[in-house]
Amino acid sequence: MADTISADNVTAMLQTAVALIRDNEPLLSRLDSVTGDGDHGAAMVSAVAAAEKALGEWDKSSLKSLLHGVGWGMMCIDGGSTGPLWGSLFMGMSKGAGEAESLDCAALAEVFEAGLAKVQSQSKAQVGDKTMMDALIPAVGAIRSAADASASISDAMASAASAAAQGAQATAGMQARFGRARNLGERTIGHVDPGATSMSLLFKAFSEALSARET
Amino acid sequence: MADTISADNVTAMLQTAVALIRDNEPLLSRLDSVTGDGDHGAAMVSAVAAAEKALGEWDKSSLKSLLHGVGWGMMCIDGGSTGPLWGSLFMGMSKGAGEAESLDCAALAEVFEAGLAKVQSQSKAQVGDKTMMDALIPAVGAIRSAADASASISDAMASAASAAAQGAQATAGMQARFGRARNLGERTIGHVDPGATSMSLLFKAFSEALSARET
Amino acid sequence: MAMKKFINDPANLTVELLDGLCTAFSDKLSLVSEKLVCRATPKDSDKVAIVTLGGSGHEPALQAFVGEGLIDISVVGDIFAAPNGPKVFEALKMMNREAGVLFVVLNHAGDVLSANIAMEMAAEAGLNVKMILTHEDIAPGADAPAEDKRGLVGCVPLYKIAGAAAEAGKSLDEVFAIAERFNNNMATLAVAMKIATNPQNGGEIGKIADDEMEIGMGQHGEAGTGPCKIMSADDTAKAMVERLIPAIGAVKGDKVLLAINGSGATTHMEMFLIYRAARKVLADAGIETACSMVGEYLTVQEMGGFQMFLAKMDDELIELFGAPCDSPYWTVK
Amino acid sequence: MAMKKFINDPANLTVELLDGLCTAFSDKLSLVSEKLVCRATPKDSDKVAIVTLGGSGHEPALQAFVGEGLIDISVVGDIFAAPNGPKVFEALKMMNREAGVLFVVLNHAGDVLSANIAMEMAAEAGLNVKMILTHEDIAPGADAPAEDKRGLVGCVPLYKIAGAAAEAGKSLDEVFAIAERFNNNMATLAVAMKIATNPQNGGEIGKIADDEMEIGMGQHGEAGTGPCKIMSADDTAKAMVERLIPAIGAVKGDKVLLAINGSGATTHMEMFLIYRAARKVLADAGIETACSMVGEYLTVQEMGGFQMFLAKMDDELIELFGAPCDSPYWTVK
Ligand SMILES: Nc1ncnc2c1ncn2[C@@H]1O[C@H](COP(=O)(O)OP(=O)(O)O)[C@@H](O)[C@H]1O
Ligand SMILES: Nc1ncnc2c1ncn2[C@@H]1O[C@H](COP(=O)(O)OP(=O)(O)O)[C@@H](O)[C@H]1O
Ligand SMILES: [Mg+2]
Ligand SMILES: [Mg+2]
Ligand SMILES: [Mg+2]
Ligand SMILES: [Mg+2]
Repeated sequence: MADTISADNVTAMLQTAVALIRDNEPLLSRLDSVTGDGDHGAAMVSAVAAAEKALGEWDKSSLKSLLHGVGWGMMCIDGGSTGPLWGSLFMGMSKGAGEAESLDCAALAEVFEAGLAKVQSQSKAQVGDKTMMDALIPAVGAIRSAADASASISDAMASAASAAAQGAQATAGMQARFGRARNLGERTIGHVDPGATSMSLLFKAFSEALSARET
Repeated sequence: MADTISADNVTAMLQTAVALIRDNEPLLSRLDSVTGDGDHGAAMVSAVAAAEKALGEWDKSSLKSLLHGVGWGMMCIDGGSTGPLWGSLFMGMSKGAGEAESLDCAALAEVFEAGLAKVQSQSKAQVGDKTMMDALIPAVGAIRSAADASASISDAMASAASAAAQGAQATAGMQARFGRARNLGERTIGHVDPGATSMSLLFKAFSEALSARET
Repeated sequence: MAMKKFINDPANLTVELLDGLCTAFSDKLSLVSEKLVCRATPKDSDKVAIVTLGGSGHEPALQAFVGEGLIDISVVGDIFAAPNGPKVFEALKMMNREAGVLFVVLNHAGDVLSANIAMEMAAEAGLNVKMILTHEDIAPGADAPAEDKRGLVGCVPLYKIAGAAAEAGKSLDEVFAIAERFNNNMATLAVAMKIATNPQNGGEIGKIADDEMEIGMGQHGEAGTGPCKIMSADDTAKAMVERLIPAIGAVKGDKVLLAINGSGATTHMEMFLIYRAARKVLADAGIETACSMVGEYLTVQEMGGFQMFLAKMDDELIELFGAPCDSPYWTVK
Repeated sequence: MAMKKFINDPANLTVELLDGLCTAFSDKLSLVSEKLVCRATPKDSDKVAIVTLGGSGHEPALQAFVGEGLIDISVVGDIFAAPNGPKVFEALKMMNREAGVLFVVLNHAGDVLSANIAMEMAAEAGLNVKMILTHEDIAPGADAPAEDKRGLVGCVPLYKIAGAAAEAGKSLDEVFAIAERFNNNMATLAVAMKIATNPQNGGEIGKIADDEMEIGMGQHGEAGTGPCKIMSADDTAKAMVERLIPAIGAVKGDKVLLAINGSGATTHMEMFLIYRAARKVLADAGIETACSMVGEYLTVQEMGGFQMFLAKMDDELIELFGAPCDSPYWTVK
């Protein structure tokens, strides 16, 4: 059996992410109340609820439509920065998925790159700016490297998860240059960015879902 | 020398009261913040400041004008219940003083009774209602009894002071039936009334001023 | 600990705040002698004048409702303290006219004492004044004697209605009769969750436990009918409106004015929730909310809580309530 | 510990508060689809429409300024969260007209992201919309790049001025030019003393020591330019207005609009003191306070503090500012 993931796998990955992010609502809000307005937990819960709803309503037609449903659903939450950015991520991934029925590791890297590009069309934040990008960019990079090295999908996702976690952790040392935290300046140093944290949870969940598939 | 008090004595008595009440501003406000709106200290400080101003502006013409000036001055402060009631007390005393240049104990009793009557034209509160009346009525009664028993003025005032203090203390056991505290009902029991406390300070000061005169 | 307020010398609070108010709204207000706030453009002298009094510290409060179709002159006291009787008399004299003066007084010990002194002086001076006392607080029970019932936010819609009647050229007797009809058909209940700080001395007024609230509070958060655990907006609104409805004798088919007056720290967000829930209870009882007020009218520093007000309305009262007016904090086009 | 707020299910806050607002002011507002607040009587279709967006939790806030001579439609998000882009697009489409739509956006990350998405969709659909971004917070420095400067209370007078210009029948280009002129000549600084509580989860936003305050705060009390000891009203006002004056380049002989926007728990009493002190500093510099606003426009729950706003005014702006308008929380006769 070729090493690919189907729409059903993606559904399972997303369901794991929904649960993990829900569990972490208090953490995410607490982080946001230090450097922002205290609502990132609520925003992420709305986002994953929208994703869950889209999964339920998916017409099973294509991976593209699955990802589009999730992205549009997230785009349609009232979630401050979260809705547009997460919505863009999945809508970009949907576009990247094209007509594929399943994805091998290289295709997966392309899908994530398309998602990242769409996010970047909304945000100019780079690694080091203390945003979700500090988790997302290295994670996508890790999948690309793994694909180029012909690694398995689950290894690719494991390395994405660890890159995202490291990236999120590293935001503690950074000064925020985007979002509400920007105005806090130096005082953001020492605090982990909430958006980077939720993004790293996404990859953690994806990786866990994939290793669960194997066992 | 006959046992009388002159306008100068009254001035000295009032000056002592001004000082004593000023010193007790925090206590009076604290008591009022339990059963009222926390401003009785401020109201009494305004009242005694008005009295002090009247003393300074007194034209030395008569005891009546001295007391009238004090009463009108107090009446003209913005002091919630305090201004009208204390103003009435002194304006009533002024009327009671008539054309007398000095007062013996019997005349003093009459002056205080006239003051009390004027206060009672504004307020229907009686002993037991947990107001300044719980200090004022027994104090005036003590002066009357002392006068009827031919006591000295300073003894009369000493017994007024102790009657007022006892009356004020007794308010702790009462349920308020007048003023803002009325709505607190049973919950006022256990707390001394601020207005009774300030009134008892007046008689305490008067008595101290008179005994200072003697020594 | 420093007080958490932006103030200067606590002794100058009232003078400074009135100066700020009257310069910010100099097109509408004019400050004559220290604490008398008048309309910048006086009302025609052939119309009944509306005069009122009250302590400061409750901003926007009475003086912010001085203007066309509302109050003609507001006599302002010091923080939480009624203005003195002679000053109130001065205002009555200033507004005296053949058409007469309606003098609106809220039932609070100090206000009533000052008002009585002013009315005695007015009688001696032969002024043409009629006094009306608001006492719509039903915390002591709807049937409690009038002396027990404090005057709360009800004065504000009363100014509006009396002011509109006066502006329409009605006689003093007519204005008085209309105001009294409204006055006799209104009720208020207050609730608090967080206490206020006296801005003159930093003292906290009353006490409320962290998980409690109290219904039946006075204008300053003087304790009411006893504390209870914090309730939801819906339950709080229901508990309060269900006491107000019988207090004004409203029944199916009646029309009412429903007002929510924020105490200070309670947000407009919460007030809208409370309004919504109360209106729903009214609607379920077949009572129509014909007029509404939601906002901060009479506050008490940063207290958390609100007053819920209900009045029975007839067609004339509804029309007067909706008539044009123009004051700093209430304008109807 | 229970939150000291009158609420129901925190998930329903926005829906419930909008329902309360729109029923209380049903003569002025109408709620179309869940979170779009429109004028009850729509503006003539040959006039430019004003559209805006913002999160809830800042009541009275944007939707309370929907009305004649102000906003035509306000798209409301959830607590502290911008409404989503597709919803904003829906509003733009609903208001689309030959005369055009002025779309006013406050500079906050989420608002801008949603607005950009809506504008992309509007461009695709061929709608006639011009967007204007307010960013008058000078906390990061008056010369900081526009992206750094948050949009604070300045949007409210901007709605007033743009709304009046639209009502006067000016073209979209004219309305835009007027609004942009005002936008480029305004500045705000916020200060906080007491923090706000997020009403959805009870979390406290930020931290302020008992004896401290902080200037330069964001709309939610996100920390500003660093804490300092509590200052008097006069000193606070002076420190703030002295930064605002050079930020708008006001000099002797200029006319300004001075606005004090209360954050929630700060009383009108304090706001009047602050207004008075700031106006005095302006007067001493020979700058005339031609227009004033003192009140709660954009709050953030029960935060203690305020925003001080200053804008340079010319005769046209002054006239537009004073033109009639009619919304729940701002009416000019
Ligand atoms: N321009 C941006 N680009 C990328 N990420 C951003 C940007 N602005 C904000 N973020 C992310 O969003 C997170 C905050 O999200 P959230 O609290 O939901 O939105 P809001 O700040 O509107 O309340 C931040 O921690 C940051 O990671
Ligand atoms: N009707 C009344 N008769 C006598 N004393 C009264 C009356 N009302 C109030 N008081 C007294 O006034 C005191 C409160 O005074 P103060 O705090 O200055 O006025 P306010 O209640 O208007 O704030 C009470 O403690 C009580 O002793
Ligand atoms: Mg946030
Ligand atoms: Mg008192
Ligand atoms: Mg008082
Ligand atoms: Mg937010």
